[in-house]
Parts: sequence; structure tokens; C-alpha cells
Amino acid sequence: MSLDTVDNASRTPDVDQPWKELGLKEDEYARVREILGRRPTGAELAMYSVMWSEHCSYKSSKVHLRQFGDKVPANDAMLVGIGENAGVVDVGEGYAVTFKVESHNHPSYVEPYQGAATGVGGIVRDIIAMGARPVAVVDPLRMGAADHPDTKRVLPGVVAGIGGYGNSLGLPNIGGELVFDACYQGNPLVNAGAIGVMRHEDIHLAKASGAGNKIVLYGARTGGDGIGGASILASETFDATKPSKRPAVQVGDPFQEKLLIECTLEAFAEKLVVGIQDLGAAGLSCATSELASNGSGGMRVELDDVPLRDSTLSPEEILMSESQERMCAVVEEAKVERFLAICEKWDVIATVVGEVTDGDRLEIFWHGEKIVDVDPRTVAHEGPVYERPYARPEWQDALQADDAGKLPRPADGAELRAQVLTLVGSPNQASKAWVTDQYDRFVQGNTVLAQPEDSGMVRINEETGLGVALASDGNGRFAKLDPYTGAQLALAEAYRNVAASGARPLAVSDCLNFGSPEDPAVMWQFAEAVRGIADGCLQLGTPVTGGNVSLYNQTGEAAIHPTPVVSVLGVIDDVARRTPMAFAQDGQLLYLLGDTREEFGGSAWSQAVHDHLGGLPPAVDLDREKLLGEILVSASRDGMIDAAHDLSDGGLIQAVTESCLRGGNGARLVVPDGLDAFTLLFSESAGRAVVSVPRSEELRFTDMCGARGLPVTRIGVVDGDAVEVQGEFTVPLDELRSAHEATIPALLA
Amino acid sequence: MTARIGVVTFPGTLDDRDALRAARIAGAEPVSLWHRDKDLKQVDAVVLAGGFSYGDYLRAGAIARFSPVMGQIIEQAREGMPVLGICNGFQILTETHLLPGAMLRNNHLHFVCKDQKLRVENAETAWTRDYTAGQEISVPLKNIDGRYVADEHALDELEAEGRVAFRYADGNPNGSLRDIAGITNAAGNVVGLMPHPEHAVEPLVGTGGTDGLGFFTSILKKLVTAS
Amino acid sequence: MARVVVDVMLKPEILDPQGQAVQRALPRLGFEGIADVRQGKRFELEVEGPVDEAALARIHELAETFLANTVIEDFAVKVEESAQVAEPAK
Amino acid sequence: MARVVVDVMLKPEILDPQGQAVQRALPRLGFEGIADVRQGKRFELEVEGPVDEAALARIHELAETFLANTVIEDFAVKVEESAQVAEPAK
Ligand SMILES: Nc1ncnc2c1ncn2[C@@H]1O[C@H](COP(=O)(O)OP(=O)(O)O)[C@@H](O)[C@H]1O
Ligand SMILES: [Mg+2]
Repeated sequence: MSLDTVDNASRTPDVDQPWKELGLKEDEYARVREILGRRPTGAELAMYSVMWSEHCSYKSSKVHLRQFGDKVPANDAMLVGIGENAGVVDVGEGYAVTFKVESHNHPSYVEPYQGAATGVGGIVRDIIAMGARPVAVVDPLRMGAADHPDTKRVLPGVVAGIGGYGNSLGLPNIGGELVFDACYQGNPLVNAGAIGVMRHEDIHLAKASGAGNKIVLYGARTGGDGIGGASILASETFDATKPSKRPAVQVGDPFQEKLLIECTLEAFAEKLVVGIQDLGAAGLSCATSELASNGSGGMRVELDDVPLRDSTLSPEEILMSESQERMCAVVEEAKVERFLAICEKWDVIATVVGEVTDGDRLEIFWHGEKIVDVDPRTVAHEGPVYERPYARPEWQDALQADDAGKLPRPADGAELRAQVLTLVGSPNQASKAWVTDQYDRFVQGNTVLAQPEDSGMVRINEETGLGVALASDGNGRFAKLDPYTGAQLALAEAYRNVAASGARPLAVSDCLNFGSPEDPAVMWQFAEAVRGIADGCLQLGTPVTGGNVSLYNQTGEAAIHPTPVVSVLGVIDDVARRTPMAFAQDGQLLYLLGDTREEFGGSAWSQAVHDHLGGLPPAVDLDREKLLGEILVSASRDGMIDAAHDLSDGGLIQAVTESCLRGGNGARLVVPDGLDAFTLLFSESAGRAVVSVPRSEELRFTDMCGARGLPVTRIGVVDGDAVEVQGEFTVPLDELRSAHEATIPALLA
Repeated sequence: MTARIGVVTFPGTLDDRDALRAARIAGAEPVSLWHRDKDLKQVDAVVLAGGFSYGDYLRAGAIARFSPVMGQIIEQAREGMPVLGICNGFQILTETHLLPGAMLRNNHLHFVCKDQKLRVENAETAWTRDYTAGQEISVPLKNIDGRYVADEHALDELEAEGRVAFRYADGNPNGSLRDIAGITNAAGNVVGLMPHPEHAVEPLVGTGGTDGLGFFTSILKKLVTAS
Repeated sequence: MARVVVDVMLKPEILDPQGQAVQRALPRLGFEGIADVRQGKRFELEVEGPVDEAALARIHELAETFLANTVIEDFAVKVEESAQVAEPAK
Repeated sequence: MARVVVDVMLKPEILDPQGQAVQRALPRLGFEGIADVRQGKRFELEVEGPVDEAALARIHELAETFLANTVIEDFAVKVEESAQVAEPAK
């Protein structure tokens, strides 16, 4: 097949093109022709099709995501907002922090180890592309039913992949989630997040400006793996003689990525970089068109200069390849030599593949012929936008009417005790140490809190103790019952987790995992969840700085539960003041903060004991969350509490169990007036936390809560080596521990 | 004048900055060494830190052993310069045969990260003098290739000569033969262990203990009194 | 008892970081003239009973569904002539 | 270009948990009649120039000093008859 040049395309308008196989719709292809005023070349078609895919263009979600920009709360901390590789916030002392969560769901189902590993690799490159040193990763995970045989294939592979990649990069894993539910059976969710730290002056953006500046491609060679993986395309369409079915899963090379981190940071430190972009989904198509369209000029790229692993690749394939561990930097001509020398020092292959021009076109050449000549904005930013129809599904009413409050409750103390053991040993409430022990949480020597604490916390300034905390949460069951409230509950929980550790919540990133946008019911769930997060962030004063959308998590007609995962980043002036979750001191008083109501819809109890999902999720009161957060942060700062644990799924008994086991101390609980034992232990009312208060601080603490109007109830004391609920039952810690810790290892043995 | 402790960075080394920090906290002057250097910058002792040198793709430590800096380190170690290999550093030391045996994939096949109790068996090496024999310390363990193996004869010899420097004290985390967590050469200047003392030098971070600091204070005292 | 060997290698178009690491180290060790290195896995299965077509078909299936992930790997099943494969190092 | 294969296996007396894990999984997958599984590494070297005695001797040395750790591993060097080894999965 002869080369399809721009000239050729103008001369042969009627050639049949494989736009359909590449995933474009008829009207999208027509629009490409209209934009170009001719038919696209094969290379241009490749670029438009990957960049206009759902994954890269956000064409179904864009109209909703705009709310994150429209409803931004006033917040001085925001330095870089939505639209860049990751958002950046000011954390004080001249430091800035960037963080983001992304999904790698589909690849992780097909090849769990490499799919998850390359998910970590991708998010870490987003962080370095902002100019930051990555300092930690997190991994919110959702798997099919715990006892399903395929879970045994997927989960260990995913965990090994996340560990294998993150551990090899030297990034402590400081948090995540593991939730099992049959709804994720064919569509496990592998979300990976990362945090990076930089000085304000080191913030870098993805833009190519300054005519004459060079485009340097560095990192791994480009290979034939993962071509069009973003839009899950086959590549045969380009040339039927090529090896068929190029796999859309890539093998990651964490060693190469570690070198990329070090050499990129060294180049930043020497101020050699004008603009920078990582290569992720849509590879070079994305990097070149985004760099060019964010900058002031045009760009010219010589595709022949791209270092290849496979010399038979066609230009279309080179443009679409998603080979991992590659970055693209814009460097002034005079600094190119030094940039290449740093790459050489780190054994990283680096090549000048083009330059910034003073025009406004992105032009790509192959064997001396022009094969791409486009306005880069039309590729990167002016893709299709869909107003997909959405509608509240008919079944929603019936689901909400199936009230969990009507489920049979335990008849006596003995049954209550049995249900407590069932709950804390159920797969979703059981200890996740089997997973987290496979992650290095100590590397870099700055980890203050990690699993199983409420949030992960790392120190960023050794001298002053300045630190940041991150928590990621989501509850698909709540979101299924009511997506708006469910999304706000995820936000509230992450916010509360950060505050419980003593850090002040600052900013939000989200990863929105949903079914097919072509289903109006799913689209409604999505719209409601986005609205919930946007409204919630406005009220809490924490801006959304970025995020990721993963759609089509669906097998046949059955979509996953709507699963918005929300990450909240917090800051703490001195990590010495962090609040751990362990009840470490015998004799300290236990206080429950917040109101406890009869709220069991979507609760862990309704799942673990009755396998039930119905009713309404707990009510959200974000003003209350804010107040609770302020109290928790003040109490930590002033040394009034020694331990705090937020209450979420599993309610009070889950929190008390975890804090007791962590500290190796028991607790004696008394049911306060106005509550029954069952509701006290299992309700999942939001806006609550349990704290352990030294007797000397009791008055000061309760006075503070009283003065601020936060309900505070004394519920017991840290004591002994059992958890006792007075008048109901006693469970020795050992028994709780084996129930809590044995479940996951047994499932995966 | 205080002692200069060099920490080697191979491509893929991860805990180099932690080891430099630990040396500094102990009062030494930390010095960065680069894998391509042939010059050891007049350091008094060397730490080979943890990580995945050159990706550890062939075998942990196998490629690092052939790097330029190792030539000098091997030579000077034979002449008595103190060398501490932590985790990947220990793996490198076995690949160079400065220490006997080899490290294999953990018997449970998983990476393991935990707070590990160790018993100090030999408190007379250059790196363990600030401990007492039989003392139990707690430091982080984190690796996937941490299973120490050697043939029976070599193991017997290690035991007979008191060269088992550390043993796992609260359960064997990886199937290491005879619970061996770390060993020393006959002269006591070259010590390797899988757990990470450099992550246990500050009360707030890591496992929150400072049991690992003794490695760095031991060497400092030895070097400063010797000079 | 017969030995059946299953070799599993990454597909040619897939990045092989392990093989690359070995190859990059060769010049430093003074080895030249090796154009490419790929690293894969070798499984040695000791099979009870006769290694007939049926047995091989089953091992083929085992390789395809379990030992290899055919999204990224190819495999080959071979019956070992002699049981003595690896030569002990001297 | 000729292909030389180096197979590296753990010595028989050394515990091979990877092989054991495969073996333990077999009954669950419905496979019986496999008495033992060992897992090792396979290196495929593409050699430039003739694979004569001298070349093989050098590869033998490479295997002994680098590809295998003879404290724990045995190795075998073989010249591949045909270049087509791994059969592509269907
Ligand atoms: N759910 C979301 N919420 C907020 N911002 C989002 C969301 N999804 C995507 N974004 C933003 O849109 C931009 C493009 O996203 P993405 O394509 O994932 O980034 P990248 O190209 O770095 O992978 C980013 O700035 C990202 O933060
Ligand atoms: Mg990006």
C-alpha cells in the first residue's frame, strides 16, 4: 500500500476509509472531513479516531463535568485546575501538591498483573508531567463476588501488579479500598491514584510554545503493543498483512519508569523544560496534539525519528501505539544538549522528533512526505460533545421502597454478638492486610500513616513537619440507591477520613466508574453523581482539581453499581500532631461525635447479614461534616484526643473493632439513653467519628464540642482485652481478631 | 571530623535517600556514590541500599554486581572497609560472593511489607556494636526475594563461626533457611541483611521506632575511634 | 515418568523488559555479537502415565488457560527426550 | 541469525515455590496425573555470526557467570533447530 499523504488525500477524495472500524460514527467522520476540507489521511484518521474516542474526549461526560468548573468554591489553594494532567494545590511553605486518580479497569480484567501495573505507571507519569516528584500511590479496587473463582484469578494478579510496579518505583502505597460485589464480576474496577510534591516555581504545563523549541521524545522505544488500546481497536484495518490482533494490553517496565522520574526531575531542576506531556492513552497522537493545541504556535514532527522497537510499524501505528514509559518534552534549542546528556546519564533513550513552529498547524512527516496537517485544537479539544439522553430508571422507586429498616433485627445479646462477628469477618469489612502487606509503605522514609489508618499521610518537609494526607472512598451500594446522595456520601467519607487523621481537607479528585452511557439509566446515575459531587464540593469548600471517567463498565445489559470514587487531599502543619486510629491507652474515654439515626439502607449489616440492597442511603449533612472536620482538626492540634476513627460502613462496632485491634486494647461500651444497642452498633449515619480522650482533656474537649454545637456522647472506655457492650455481650479481642483477619487469606488460599 | 558514609545509587535503587538520611541522623557525613563512578570519594564506609537495581529483572542484584562502582567496593571490602548491604544491597553482596549463599523468591511468592522482629546474634561486627547479642529489635521488612538459601555445609560454617548476624525472631516471613535474616563475612566488616534499619531511625515515620539507628551509630563510633 | 516442557514467551511485539535488561548488560560484561535476548518461563511437568495424544492435548489446554496468558504470551509444549535436561554446574 | 537457548532451573534440592503453586492449582483446574512441576527461566539469544564451538563456549560462560547463579541454579545451553519456537495461540 502506498503512503497516504496529505496531497494524496486531496487528490483522492472518494477512497473508502475504515472510520467505522476505528470507532468513529458516521457524522463524526463527516465532521473530520468538514474540518479538514478534504478526506483525512490514514494517519489523520488514526489520530482523530483515538482522540475522539470516549476515553480521550469525554464526549458523553463533558456536559456534566462542566459543573466542576462552574461550581468552584472560593479556595486560595488552587494553583492549577481541571484541564491539565493533574490539578495542583498550594499546601504552604512554598510547596505545591498534585494528585489524581485514574482507572485501568478493562486491561486489568484481561491481564490482571500487567493491566494494574500499567495503571500505576500511567498515573505516575501524569504526576511527573506536572513537575512534581511522586511521593505516594493509592489503589481503590472493586472486585466480583469474594467467593467467585474468577476473583481468585483477578485479585491476586491486580494486587501483585500494583505492588510490582509501585514497589519497584519506590513509591509508598498509603491507601486504597477493596470492595467485593457480584456487580463487578466481569468488570472489576482498578483505580490508581498518585500524589506528587514540588515547589511552586516548578509547576510545569503541557504546552508547546516558542517557535524553534525542540520536541524531545524520551523513554521507552515505541512498539506495536497496545495500538488503539484506549478505544479498544484492532489494527488490521490499516494493513491486512500485519500480524493480527495487536494486543491492547501492554507490559510495564517499572525500572524504565523509575529512570524517567529521576531524569525528568533532574531536567526540571536545571530549568531545561518549557512544556511537558506524558504519553498515555492515544500515545503520540495525544501528546503532540495536546502540546500543540495548548501552546501558542504549531508543531512539526518527523515520525521517522521516533525510536522503534519494531521497524515494521506503519506511521498510523506509531501514532496510535500506547507503549508505556514514554514522555515528551519541549526544550529550548540551546538546552537540548544538556537535556539529552541528563537522559544519557540515566540510560534513557531521548530523541528530538520535531519542533515548535510559528504557524498554527500540527504537521507530521514520514519519509519526507507530509501525512498529517491539522489544526491540533480540532484533534485535542474540539471533539464531539454528546448530550446523551438520561432518565431516572423505573426500578429506582421499587428499590428505594424496599426499606432495610424492615429487615429482621437481632433478638437478643447473643444474636447481636453473632452478627457482630459476621459483620467484621464479612469480605468487605474484613482486614485487607493480605493486600496491603504486599505494598511497600515505608519507602522514601516519610510515611506517617498508611493502611489501615483513616488516611494515608506523608511528610513533605523534614524540617517543619509539614505533611499531606489523602483518602479515597466510594460506596456503589449507596450510589445505586441514590446516586446524588451516594456520591456525596463518598465525598463526605473521604473528607471525614482526612480530618480524622488531623489534616485539614483541601481539594478533591474523582474517578467516576459507570456502565454504558448509551443507557439512559446509567447516564442519569452519572449526571446525578456529578451533580452531587459538584454541589458537595461547593458546600465543603474543596474544589475538584481533576479526575477521570470510566464508562462502559458493563457486561450485556448489566451495568456495575454506579461507583464514583472520591479522593480528598488534606494538609497538616506538623505531622507530629497526626491522630492515629489505635486505642492505645487503657482508661481513656470513648466519645461518639455526631447523631446516630436508624439508617440501614445499603449498610454493611444489610449486606453481610441479609444480603439485601434496598431503601435509602444515610442522609448527608455537609455542614455537619464540616463542623465535625473542624473539631477533629482542632482536637488534634491542641492535643485533646489520642485516637480518632471515622464511622462509615459497618458503623460504630466496625470502627471500635478496628481501633481496638490496632491498639491491642479492648473497650467497654454503654448504650446511651435514647438508642438501642442494635442501632448504636450497626447504623451507618454519616457525619460521625469515635475518639479516645485522655481523662485530663475530657472537659476541655466536651466543652469545645458543646460550644460549637456538635453532639458528643460518652459511650465507654478503653479497657481490658475484650469488646463488651454492657448488658448485651462480650467478645474477646482474640475472637474478633480471628474473625476479622482470617477471611481474605482464606478466600485466596 | 566525622566519618564519611557513602551510599551507592544504581539505576533502580530506591532507599538511597533514606540511607543517606539515616547516616546524617546518626551524625555521619552522608556521601552519594553513583554506579558509574570508579572513585569512592574517600568514604570510610559504604551502604548498598534497597531497591531494584537495574530492575532486578534477571535476578536480584545480578546486574549491579558488574557495575563500575562495585569493582572498587569489592576490592576495598576485602581490605577491610565496612560495607552494609540492606535488602537489594544484601542480594548484591551475595552475587559478588563477598557473602555466601543466595536470595530467592519468598516461599509464599508475595512481596511482604511488615514490621519485623529480629534477634541480633552477633554484636561484634562493624555495624552491630551498639547492640547486644540476643537483643531483639524491630525494623521494617519489605521484599519479594528475601528467602536466604545456602547449602548445608555453608550454613553449618556460618553458624560455627558466629557469622549469622540476625535471625527472624517472631516467625519466619519468607522461608529463609535457619531463620537467617542477615550475615557477616569472617572479618565482620561486610554485613548484609534483608530488613531495613534505615527505615527505623525516626519516631514519627515508618514503623515509628528507632531500633535501626544502631547500625549507623555503631559504624560511626568504630570509624571515629579508629581515626 | 515422562517430562513435558512448556515454554512460555512474551509475544514478539510485546515489550520484554527482562530480556532487554540482560541484553543491555552484555557489553559491560564483554559479550558482543548477541543481537537480541528474550526471557521467558520454562515449566517442567512430570507426567504420570503415558504421554499420548490425549495427555498432550490436556497439557496444551493447561498451558493455554493457565500457564500462559495468550493475550500477551505464546507457548510451546514439548516432550523431553531424556529426563536429564539441565547440566549441573561444575 | 541463529538462536541459542539457555534454560535455567533451580537445583533439584532447592525449594521451588512457584512450581509448587502451579502444581497445587492443578486439581482445582481439573488436571490430574501431574506428579511434579518446576518453574524456571528460558533465555532466547539471537546470535550474530556462526554458532560454532567458540561461540557456544562463550555462551556457556555467559550462562555460568551471569544468566544463572550456580549457587542455586543449573543451566543448559541448546542450539535451536528451527527459529520458530513458540506456537502462536489460536
Ligand atoms: N471526573 C472528573 N472530574 C474532574 N475532572 C476530570 C474528570 N475526568 C477528567 N477530568 C479532567 O479532564 C482532563 C483530561 O483527563 P484525562 O484525559 O484523564 O487526563 P490525561 O490526559 O492526563 O490522562 C484532566 O484535567 C482531568 O483532570
Ligand atoms: Mg496525562
